[in-house]
Amino acid sequence: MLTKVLLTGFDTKARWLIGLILLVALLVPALSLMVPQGNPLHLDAYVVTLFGKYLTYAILALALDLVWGYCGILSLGHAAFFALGGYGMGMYLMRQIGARGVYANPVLPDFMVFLNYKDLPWFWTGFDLWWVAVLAVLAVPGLVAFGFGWLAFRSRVTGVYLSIITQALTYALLLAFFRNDLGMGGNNGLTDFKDILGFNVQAPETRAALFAATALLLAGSIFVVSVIVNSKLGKVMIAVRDAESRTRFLGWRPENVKLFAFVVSALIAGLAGALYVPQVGIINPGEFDPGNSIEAVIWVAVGGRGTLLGPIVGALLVNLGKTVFTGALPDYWLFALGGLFVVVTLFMPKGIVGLWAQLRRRRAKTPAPTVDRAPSLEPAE
Amino acid sequence: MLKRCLAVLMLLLFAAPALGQVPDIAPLVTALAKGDFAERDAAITALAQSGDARVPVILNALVAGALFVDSRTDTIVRAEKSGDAYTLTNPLDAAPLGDAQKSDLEKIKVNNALRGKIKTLIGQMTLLSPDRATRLSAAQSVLKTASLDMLDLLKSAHAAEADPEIKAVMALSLEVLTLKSDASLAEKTSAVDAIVARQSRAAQTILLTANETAADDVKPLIEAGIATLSRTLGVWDIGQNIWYGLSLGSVLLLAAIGLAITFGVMGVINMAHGEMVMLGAYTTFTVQTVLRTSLPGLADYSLLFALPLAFLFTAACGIIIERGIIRWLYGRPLETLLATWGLSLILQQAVRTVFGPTNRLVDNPSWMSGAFQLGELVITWNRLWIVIFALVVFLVLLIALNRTPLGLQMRAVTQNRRMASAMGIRTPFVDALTFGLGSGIAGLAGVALSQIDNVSPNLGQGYIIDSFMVVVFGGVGNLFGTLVGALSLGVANKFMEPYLGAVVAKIVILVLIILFIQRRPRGLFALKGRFVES
Amino acid sequence: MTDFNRLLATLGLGAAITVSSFAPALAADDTIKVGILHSLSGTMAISETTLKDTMLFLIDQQNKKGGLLGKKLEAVVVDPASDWPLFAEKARELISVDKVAAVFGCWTSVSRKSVLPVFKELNSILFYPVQYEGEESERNVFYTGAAPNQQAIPAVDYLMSEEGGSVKRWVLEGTDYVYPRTTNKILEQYLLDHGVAAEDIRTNYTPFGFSDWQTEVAAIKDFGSAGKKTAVVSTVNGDANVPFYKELGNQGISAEDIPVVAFSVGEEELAGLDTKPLVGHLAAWNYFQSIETPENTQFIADWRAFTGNDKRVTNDPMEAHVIGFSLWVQAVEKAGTTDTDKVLDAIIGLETPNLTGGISKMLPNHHITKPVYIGEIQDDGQFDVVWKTPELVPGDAWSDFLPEDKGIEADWTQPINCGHYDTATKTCGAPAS
Amino acid sequence: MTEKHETMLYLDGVSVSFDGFRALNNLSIIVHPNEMLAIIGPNGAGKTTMMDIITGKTRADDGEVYFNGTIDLSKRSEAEIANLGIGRKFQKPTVFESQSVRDNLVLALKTSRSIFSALFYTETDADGARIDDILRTVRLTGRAEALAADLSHGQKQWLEIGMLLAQDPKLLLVDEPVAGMTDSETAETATLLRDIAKTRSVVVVEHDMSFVRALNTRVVCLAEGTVLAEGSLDQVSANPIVIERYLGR
Repeated sequence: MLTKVLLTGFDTKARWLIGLILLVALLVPALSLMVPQGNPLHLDAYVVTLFGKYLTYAILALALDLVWGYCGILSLGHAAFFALGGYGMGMYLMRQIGARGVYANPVLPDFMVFLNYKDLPWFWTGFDLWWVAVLAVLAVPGLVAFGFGWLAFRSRVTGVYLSIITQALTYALLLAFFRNDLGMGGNNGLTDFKDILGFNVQAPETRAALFAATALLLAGSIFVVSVIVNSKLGKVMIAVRDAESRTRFLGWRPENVKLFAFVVSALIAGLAGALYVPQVGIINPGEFDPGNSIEAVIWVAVGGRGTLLGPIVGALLVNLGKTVFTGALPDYWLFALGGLFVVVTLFMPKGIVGLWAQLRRRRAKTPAPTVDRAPSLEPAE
Repeated sequence: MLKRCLAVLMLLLFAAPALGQVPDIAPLVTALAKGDFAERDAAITALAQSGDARVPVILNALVAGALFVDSRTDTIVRAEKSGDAYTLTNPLDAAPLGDAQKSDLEKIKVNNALRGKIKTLIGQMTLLSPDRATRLSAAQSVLKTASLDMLDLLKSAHAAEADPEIKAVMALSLEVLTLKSDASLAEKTSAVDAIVARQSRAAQTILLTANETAADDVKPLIEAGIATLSRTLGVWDIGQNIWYGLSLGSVLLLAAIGLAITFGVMGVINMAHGEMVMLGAYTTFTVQTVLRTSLPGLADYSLLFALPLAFLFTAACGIIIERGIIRWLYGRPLETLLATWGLSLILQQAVRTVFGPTNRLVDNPSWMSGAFQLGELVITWNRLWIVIFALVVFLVLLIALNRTPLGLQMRAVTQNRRMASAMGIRTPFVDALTFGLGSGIAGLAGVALSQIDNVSPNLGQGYIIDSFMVVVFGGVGNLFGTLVGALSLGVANKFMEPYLGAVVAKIVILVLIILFIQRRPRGLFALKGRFVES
Repeated sequence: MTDFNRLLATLGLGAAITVSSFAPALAADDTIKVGILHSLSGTMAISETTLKDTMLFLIDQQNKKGGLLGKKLEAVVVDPASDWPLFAEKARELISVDKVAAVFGCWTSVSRKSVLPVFKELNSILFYPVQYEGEESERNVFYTGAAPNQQAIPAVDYLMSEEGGSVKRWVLEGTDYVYPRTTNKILEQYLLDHGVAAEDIRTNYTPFGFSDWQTEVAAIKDFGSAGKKTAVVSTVNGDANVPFYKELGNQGISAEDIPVVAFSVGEEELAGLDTKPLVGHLAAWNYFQSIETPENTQFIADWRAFTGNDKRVTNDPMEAHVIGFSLWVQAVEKAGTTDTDKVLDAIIGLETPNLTGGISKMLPNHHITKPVYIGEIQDDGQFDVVWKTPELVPGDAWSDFLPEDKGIEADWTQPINCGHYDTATKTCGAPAS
Repeated sequence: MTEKHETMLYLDGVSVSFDGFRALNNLSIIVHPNEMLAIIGPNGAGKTTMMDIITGKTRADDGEVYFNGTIDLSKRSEAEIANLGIGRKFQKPTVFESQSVRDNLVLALKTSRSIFSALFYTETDADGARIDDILRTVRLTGRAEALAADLSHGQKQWLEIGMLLAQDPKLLLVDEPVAGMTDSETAETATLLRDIAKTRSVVVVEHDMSFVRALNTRVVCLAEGTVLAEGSLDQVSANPIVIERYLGR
């Protein structure tokens, strides 16, 4: 029975996508490590890390798509889960520095030595162990999502109210993590990492491995999301998205469906954040900025929501554009980026992935069905 | 004004026979330019001791940074900037000395210590001035630095004083001096009682200061006095906190009220709202700059010109945005979020390109500078005006929406677009005007915020999240909710701030909003009934 | 560079974007590239954009003098957009894609911390022009702004002196991030060592961009009315300063009563403020625009000509870039190459005239010698210098006033070659990476 | 009066008001097992509000609401009530438009409503047969894979009835099932509902008098939130008050 679920969930499109990503997961590290420098096929560590970062964004976008595209919950605070996962990993990496910090304290990270901490705060306990960190990376975003979602969905906070309180959530976390008194490094966050699992984080091999791990996580996330959205539960999610109260009168509990999607999404986002941190080398409260969450929403919208491919394409393209334009047009890139968002929303309501279908429909001169599923101010009933 | 009264003073002093011979103060003035601050200190003291009537004018010029050494002649001159050059006068007799370039002049600098000292000296010298304002400020500066050698002067001034306000200040100085002197314990007790009876923060400061140097037998007296005072002042503190809260709340209200229209009434998740506020602030800057160069006399009232212009400009921007972008997105509110977010990036960068990334200077007009005391409440004029302004904007908007035909049409369109259209209301026209109104009000908020915050491209970003919180907390679509939401969040924040600090207070507020929305998923003033949900 | 280009192309982005965006980089070998890593958008653009312009100005001037090693200098400007991880990414791009010889950039501590591992890994050079908290000395970074002993300590000394008002009671007011925290920690220790009672020190932190100062300013006023001369040491950052000073002015806190000495408020910040109510409040810097020396007058004139704006102000971090750039140019000339290791060796001990009439020297700890000035705000938005150190002060990475830093030095010359060297045990605390 | 425990649906003295407007006023209605009840009445009579109260969407201010004689509905959530065996068809046909007709039925099919059993659900042969059966009943076999959005208005009405059937409820609440249907469709719907009522209780709200006549069952006329008249359609439509307040206008 389980295999059947997995098989139906794992449809052809997802299979192709996962296959492609696995190929990238193999090819990129190979090109980076095995091809000698100077060879035209050689990939610089810069490119590997850069695209490793993009892939973590793609995972975040996919996680957001699960709740927004499929379940109709527009979270404007999803970067919070990403950042919480990142902090979990950051704490592990800080503990791995050990006595190699500036103050050579074997236990306390540098910033704690400096802020006169005598002992490690209780919530740092155990973060020198790999499995504790992994557990925290999953548990913290998961629990925050569960607690928040349990309250919000049970109280039937919907639509824009929900969006705004998710924003309040990430904003509150932003302010909290900015405080040096929290014991999480304040504005500077956690940085200057040395080792991950005993390997130097800056070594090309480690970078390649982190890239591969990110690609694998992306493939895994696609698999999980694909299985969920193709199951009966996925149909229920879409039903909740389209007509929540109808679903309720069929005997489903939308609050539980939403909570499930929200928590799964937070877990995926947390893992993405955990892989993000060793690749960019820093985690700080800026990641909680509400603007980051909105940007993640934009990746999904640009790519096309409610699809598996859309959020990935959106995250990669927008970030690649950002990299190129902040270098090429440093004074004007915001015009390009802002303009892109306006154009996409106006002319590509289904995103890049939906463009093909949109054009085909236009050629066929049939009016587009008005099943646009943006949750409205008032819940659709 | 000051000049005239000083002239009168000079006449008086010259007429006074007690002055005897007038020493030549020219060398004393020349000495001001020499050496370091310590030597300048000595020169100032010597100058003041000369008792010459011209000294206050000269010292005032020194404090104002108007005394220079003319390096061509190596003499001390008084210089006023006129255009690119400086007009020189003789500091002693105000005789014109021609013009000079900046490079010819070297300013005689003073530091805070000298500035304080000079103010005291001028205070002593003008305690008997016929001009009320001069005398008041003299009395106040004497009060700050009262020392025993002024006792006789102060006593005679106090006896001669007729103005009750000045007399009270002088009396206070005398009481302070009594505490400092070797008067009897009984006298000191009555002095402390007299000070405590004033029930003011200033009295507390005076006692705290006196306590530092008081003799052991007086200390318990003073400390008891301080304790009495702090009980009274504690009550005032609550009032002060409420005022701070209302003032913060009115800023939130101003920032949110435009959003209450574009978002609350029209359902557009307008992330560019903050940028409309910013554009309003930059309009103020532009108006002020233009006025200052073309009509300097009106510069103090530039805000009054900026208000309508900012409203019209941002409203026009809003209408263009609505016609160009928003109207394609009705019924897809979350899409409006994305488009307006993109728009906000564009607007920020556009302003950065046009005006530069740095802060722009918007002056506070004189009627919005400083503070006044209401009992023991310190109320700053700019905050007071902003509170009044926020309430006026709110009321006008309320009337506009509820009492005018346009307001009626707006409400009709937002409640039932098809029906309104069927009844002959031009819905696109009303949409554009509604969005324009919301944006215009954001522009008005920008004019007000330019008075208390940075005028920079980032201005709007600092308010957008708070604005959304206020509107959602108050209840989307309910203006009254926005009012109550803004004020209550402001007051709650300010009451927590002294205990928790600014950051934690804000975090607590956010958490409370999240929890509150669980209790009332439609905000504070949710519309009730069957129709809302279906 | 070509790799990246190819990768973009293989990703199907189309050659159009890639070629046009990277075309300048293709011009290659006859120029020496200098990276400029300052935020041009986001919250820090307000401060950093000027520094980008300063660098463009300096590079332009150098090219007019004939360039460097017979080559033209070429500025590579990127926008890290006040986004700290993006700083790291852009640093990496500048070094490994654009192959710049050195990078001038960063403002906030966190941006510097973010790029540090990149500079260490790729062995490149960063010139960091902003006053900072110290407690750091890295092989690949030159700190041309003030260390705490070049700004904070002299300022407090001045206020404690009779001339400065014999201040006895202190408010340490800062934005909650590492620079104020560190500075205040050092100052607190310093004040306690100088006999200030603990209850006469009030420390408070506010968030970034804080705009409602009513409560805090009232609290300062209250704290200052206890009968002892009180001063505020402000490490309030950037955007929060304008509302802070406006509130100070409106609540009538005058410099004679409670002077405020700021470490982050310069001419640029004052340009957004009406300074009439603020006359007499202080700032401590290593440079003021108002200091009249021939070098400074010339610099201001050239700068205004370059920007085409005769009102454009100058400030301390700009001077830091002037010094840093001049030292780097000399070092490259001395080494005859832009190779990182050789430049790192060559630059130590080099001297260059600063804009205030002294000669600044690059020290083995990668900090420089600077004079310290205390200026009082004037009503024209400029500062009048009221005090200065008699000598240039050498920058000290590790504060002598913190117990845990006693005896710690940084020295990047042989044989020590260490950023955290314990002179007592003769060991290097941090690995020389 | 009938004993409570013998009823399928038992409303006694139910009142509810919104902002001062009294939508239901001491309403008492009883539906027996395997009985069909037709409810007529002017707009605003409280028909939809009554359904909201039964299905848990709105809470009554006052009065008793019992299902199956013993189960108090006043404290239960919508989903609980649905799972007890009360199905509801909305006035405006509400189907999941972006999903196929078949998926709509799958969603409604009486299976476990827990998250994880939904996640790991695979269609059994019995479930499949049941869905095919319902598709035939509501005449949508040919359109099983079409998007619900692409159905005609009448077809959507039928699909929604099909979803009700898939829920296998004991009591069906059907709000204006024939709005927008052709005459022949209306007649077929009446036949279908009569069939259903052989094994379940059905409450139909409808304005279409010919349809109500075709249902040939007990009729209740509501007005202003309370029962005006009750009996066969002929009895009710002969009632002078009904004529004055509803039919006459």
